[in-house]
Amino acid sequence: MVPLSYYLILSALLFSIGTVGVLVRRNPLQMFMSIELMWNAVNLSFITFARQYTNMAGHVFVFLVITVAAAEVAIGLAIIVVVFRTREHADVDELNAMKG
Amino acid sequence: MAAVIIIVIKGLILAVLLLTAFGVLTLTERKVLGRFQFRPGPNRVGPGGSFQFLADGLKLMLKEEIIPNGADRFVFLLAPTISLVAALFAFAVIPWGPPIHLFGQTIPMEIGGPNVGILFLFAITSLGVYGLILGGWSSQNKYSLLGGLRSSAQIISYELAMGLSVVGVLIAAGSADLNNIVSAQTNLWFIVPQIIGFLIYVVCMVAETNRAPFDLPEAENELVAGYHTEYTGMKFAMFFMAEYINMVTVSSLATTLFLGGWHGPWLPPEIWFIIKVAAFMFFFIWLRATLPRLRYDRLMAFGWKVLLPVALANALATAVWVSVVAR
Amino acid sequence: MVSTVVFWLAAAVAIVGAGGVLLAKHPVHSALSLVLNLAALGVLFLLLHAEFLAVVEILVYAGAVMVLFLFVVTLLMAGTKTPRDEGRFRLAYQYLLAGLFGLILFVLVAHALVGADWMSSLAATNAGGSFGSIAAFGTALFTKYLLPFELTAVVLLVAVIGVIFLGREHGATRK
Amino acid sequence: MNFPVINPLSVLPEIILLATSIVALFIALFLPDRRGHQLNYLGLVGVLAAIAVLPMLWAKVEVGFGGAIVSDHFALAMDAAILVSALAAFLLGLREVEPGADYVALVLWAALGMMVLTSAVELLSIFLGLEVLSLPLYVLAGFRRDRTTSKEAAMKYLLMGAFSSGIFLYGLAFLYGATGKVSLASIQAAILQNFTSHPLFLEIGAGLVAVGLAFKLALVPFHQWVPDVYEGSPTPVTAFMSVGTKAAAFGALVRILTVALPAGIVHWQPLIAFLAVLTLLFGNLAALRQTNMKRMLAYSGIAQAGYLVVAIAANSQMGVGAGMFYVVAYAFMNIGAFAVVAALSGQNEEGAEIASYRGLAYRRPWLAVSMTVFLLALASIPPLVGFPGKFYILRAAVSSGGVLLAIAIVVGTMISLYYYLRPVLLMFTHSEETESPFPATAHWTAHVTVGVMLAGTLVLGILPGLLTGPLQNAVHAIYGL
Repeated sequence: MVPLSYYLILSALLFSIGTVGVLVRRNPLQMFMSIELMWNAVNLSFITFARQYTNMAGHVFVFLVITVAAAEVAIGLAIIVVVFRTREHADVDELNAMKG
Repeated sequence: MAAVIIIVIKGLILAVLLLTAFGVLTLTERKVLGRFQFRPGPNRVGPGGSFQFLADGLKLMLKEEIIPNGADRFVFLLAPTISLVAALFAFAVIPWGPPIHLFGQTIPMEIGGPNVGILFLFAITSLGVYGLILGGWSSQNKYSLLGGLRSSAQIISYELAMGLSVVGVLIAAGSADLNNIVSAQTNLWFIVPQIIGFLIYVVCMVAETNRAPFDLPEAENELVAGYHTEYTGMKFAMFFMAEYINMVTVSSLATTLFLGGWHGPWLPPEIWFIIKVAAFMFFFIWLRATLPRLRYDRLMAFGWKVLLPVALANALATAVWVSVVAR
Repeated sequence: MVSTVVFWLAAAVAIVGAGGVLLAKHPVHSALSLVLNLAALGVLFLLLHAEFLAVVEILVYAGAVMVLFLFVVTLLMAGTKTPRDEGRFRLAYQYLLAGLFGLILFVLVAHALVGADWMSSLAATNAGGSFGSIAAFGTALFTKYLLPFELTAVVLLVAVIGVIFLGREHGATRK
Repeated sequence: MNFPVINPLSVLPEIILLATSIVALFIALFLPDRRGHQLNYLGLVGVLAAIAVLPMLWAKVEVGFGGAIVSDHFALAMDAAILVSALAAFLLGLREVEPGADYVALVLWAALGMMVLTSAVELLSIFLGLEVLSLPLYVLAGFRRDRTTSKEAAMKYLLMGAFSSGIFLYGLAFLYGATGKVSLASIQAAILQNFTSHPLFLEIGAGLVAVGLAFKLALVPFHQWVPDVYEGSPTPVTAFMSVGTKAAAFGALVRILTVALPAGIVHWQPLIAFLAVLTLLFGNLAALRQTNMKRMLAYSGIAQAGYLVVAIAANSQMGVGAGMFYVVAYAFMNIGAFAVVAALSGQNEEGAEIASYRGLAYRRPWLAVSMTVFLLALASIPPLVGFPGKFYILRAAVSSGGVLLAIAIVVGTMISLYYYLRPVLLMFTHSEETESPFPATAHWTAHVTVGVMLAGTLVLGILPGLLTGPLQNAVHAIYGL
């Protein structure tokens, strides 16, 4: 049996990788995927904690997170398509209609 | 350890059976279609053409493997693999007979039976979509891409109605474990109380497997041959196998959910199961011989505007029935 | 014993998948890596007695959300074989900073977790019979956590209306 | 199965908003062109109805959904600020966004999420509140799909919003992991009884929650998205989200940090205080060099969020009360300023540049004078509402020993005088140009908005006691949990 803290450390590692991905990648789709990676790392934490306390709240939380993530992805991808329908490359650094 | 070995053995047996079923099915389809269309069908190889499927298989294996120039090689090879693996795995949770007793052990007739069996099946089949979309994309061919996108959109859309049509059965059986669902039908098959769910399921199952009259992804006149235009030889064969194994799987699920699974008088349960599945397979072929192809927008509108609301209403009505009337 | 092996395998696959998201050049490869990661997470969920959520994770995330991603990626990226080089020199300091930030975040959190020695001792507690089952899950969802559940309805409505608005052809709404 | 007591009274304003949105969507099915003013007025009526029930609910604390949500004085006061900003989204929306049922519904849902966020007392509902708030705003930011700036604003907001939600969520996971509880009251109880599995979990949880909400509050260094999003979004949406989101995030931060985690104060207070000082100095300095009115207001909004967070850093009942007063004050001043911008610009935001305000006082005296009042209020010149607001925060900071915080407020305010007064002077400078860069007329609803906000700014500035009395109750309410 693997100690539960291993799961949490794995989750922290995945979350950090996701964070770095958001900061490093310039393609909005890949940034968005990195964000999904972060959310899923959090899910792993929730389930581990739920197992620790044998408490269903963590499970319900994960279920809700998955639902919300699905909705967020739908909206997010729609926005990305609207922005990049007319462009050749998808790169957030090229979004410079406003000086920032 | 014994448990692991048993699972491996069952898996191997099942894989062999499914692949054999694939061979037999292709032959049957060609023969039966021939009869429907007043022609003999394949009749040269072996007695009455019965070795035709071996010849077909040999041909596919010996054909030159072509990978299009500019294709993403890794993804191009991955796509048919995903399709086939997903198709084979999905069958794992279907109980095709009552548990048997062998060498002092009780062996259930499915490979793995998590208590969320039916959801597992849906989860695995939902992964099969990757094969189509990746195959279409990696070919670097716009017909393939459009075909892949079309078929995956179709599958995702009909998956919703399919899932909802099954909810009625789950509520009535009070379990998501396929074994419990089968045993809940000892007296009355669910096709009687859940006839609406059954009809929706049947429509969806045809759409899910991309078969006529829902075989738009392969519509030759507009898409050449859909997502597998660029595929040849074994890689094409894998897509082909996946399609037929998926047909077997959805038919088996229909049998399990609505037709009492392996229940039946006189004959051994496994035979009953095979008879019921075979009936569905014949139905698939019959449809292909009879119906013309739908238009894409009609297909999507039908799925979203008819099947989904009706399935939802059916689930709701079942829930009300179970919680108010039947209690 | 078996579960230990499975954990390490799944963890390795999850990390490889995450690394793929981070490093892959083409978004399609990123998406596939993420699917790999999600599948590994599903296995880990199973080890933690969350059967239902393991299946939901695969069904919704891998089966629907990521397919949506692939749709958009393949459509937006059609024709561009590989996206252009990401300007390594211009962004070198950004990579460095981000890497440093991620490292600090990880070390900070991991430090807290490694110190949590009680975790290993409590991990052996037997999960109650109904823990993780669909019945226990449904009961919790529909009674104790009814409000958040109702709110997801609003979230889904937002998604439907928002996407319909965004997806409508441009000329259709504005003269 | 024990079903929880739902108690519809606890979510009555939320129900009203939801019902209005559904009605609007249904009506839209039968409207010939699906765009038009009728639905916008329907949304307006819905928000007014929700405002109307607030005093009715004031009498009694209502607990709903088995303790997941509480409609106490604190929640109701925040709801008021949120609903006022939603009102502005409808009143100002007629000209710039061509509102349809989608606009109406999205604004109502965002307001609903904000209200849930301020009144939820359990982690799951708090998270859902945050998402119900965020998702509609992503779409609303991109509501002018024909404008590149609007589309880009939507995408930047989306990416930063989802990123920050992830961080926030991780924080919630650690709060849950530290105690195994999800309701704020039981987390607090567990901490007070020293039943936490690991003390570091609470610190990390509080830190990540604070960072996640810092994105929503636009605190430095999590503010980079703000100017672009505020500039690119349609002006009514900007007015709505700048105030509503801040009120909601402030409410959640107060509930989580000062109510559920008072024991961890030593850990999160330095972080919050540090963010506050950084925000005050940077926000005000960056506002100095802006030439676009909306961008200037965006940076000013960042700075204003800094004042708000000082109130939290003070971690006292006085501080929370001061913060609540400031939220209401900020609603009037800031929405007023955006209302003038919206009234001046037409469909395409012609002349959002500060330079084009030159000589406005001679062409549009009413709007110019109103703008002057709002900018002076933001600069906290007495006797306008910004002055008592900042005074209360200053008092709370000093009395909790935060001398450095107080100094930062004073320095920030002094810097801000320059950029708030520059447009004022410009408006009263005689301009040679006869051609106005602004379209001739504004919709009457814009004038109504300006008038209402002007009244609020003046009345509450002269008689702050009208608000401080009830707010005192509100403060007792959340600490009495």
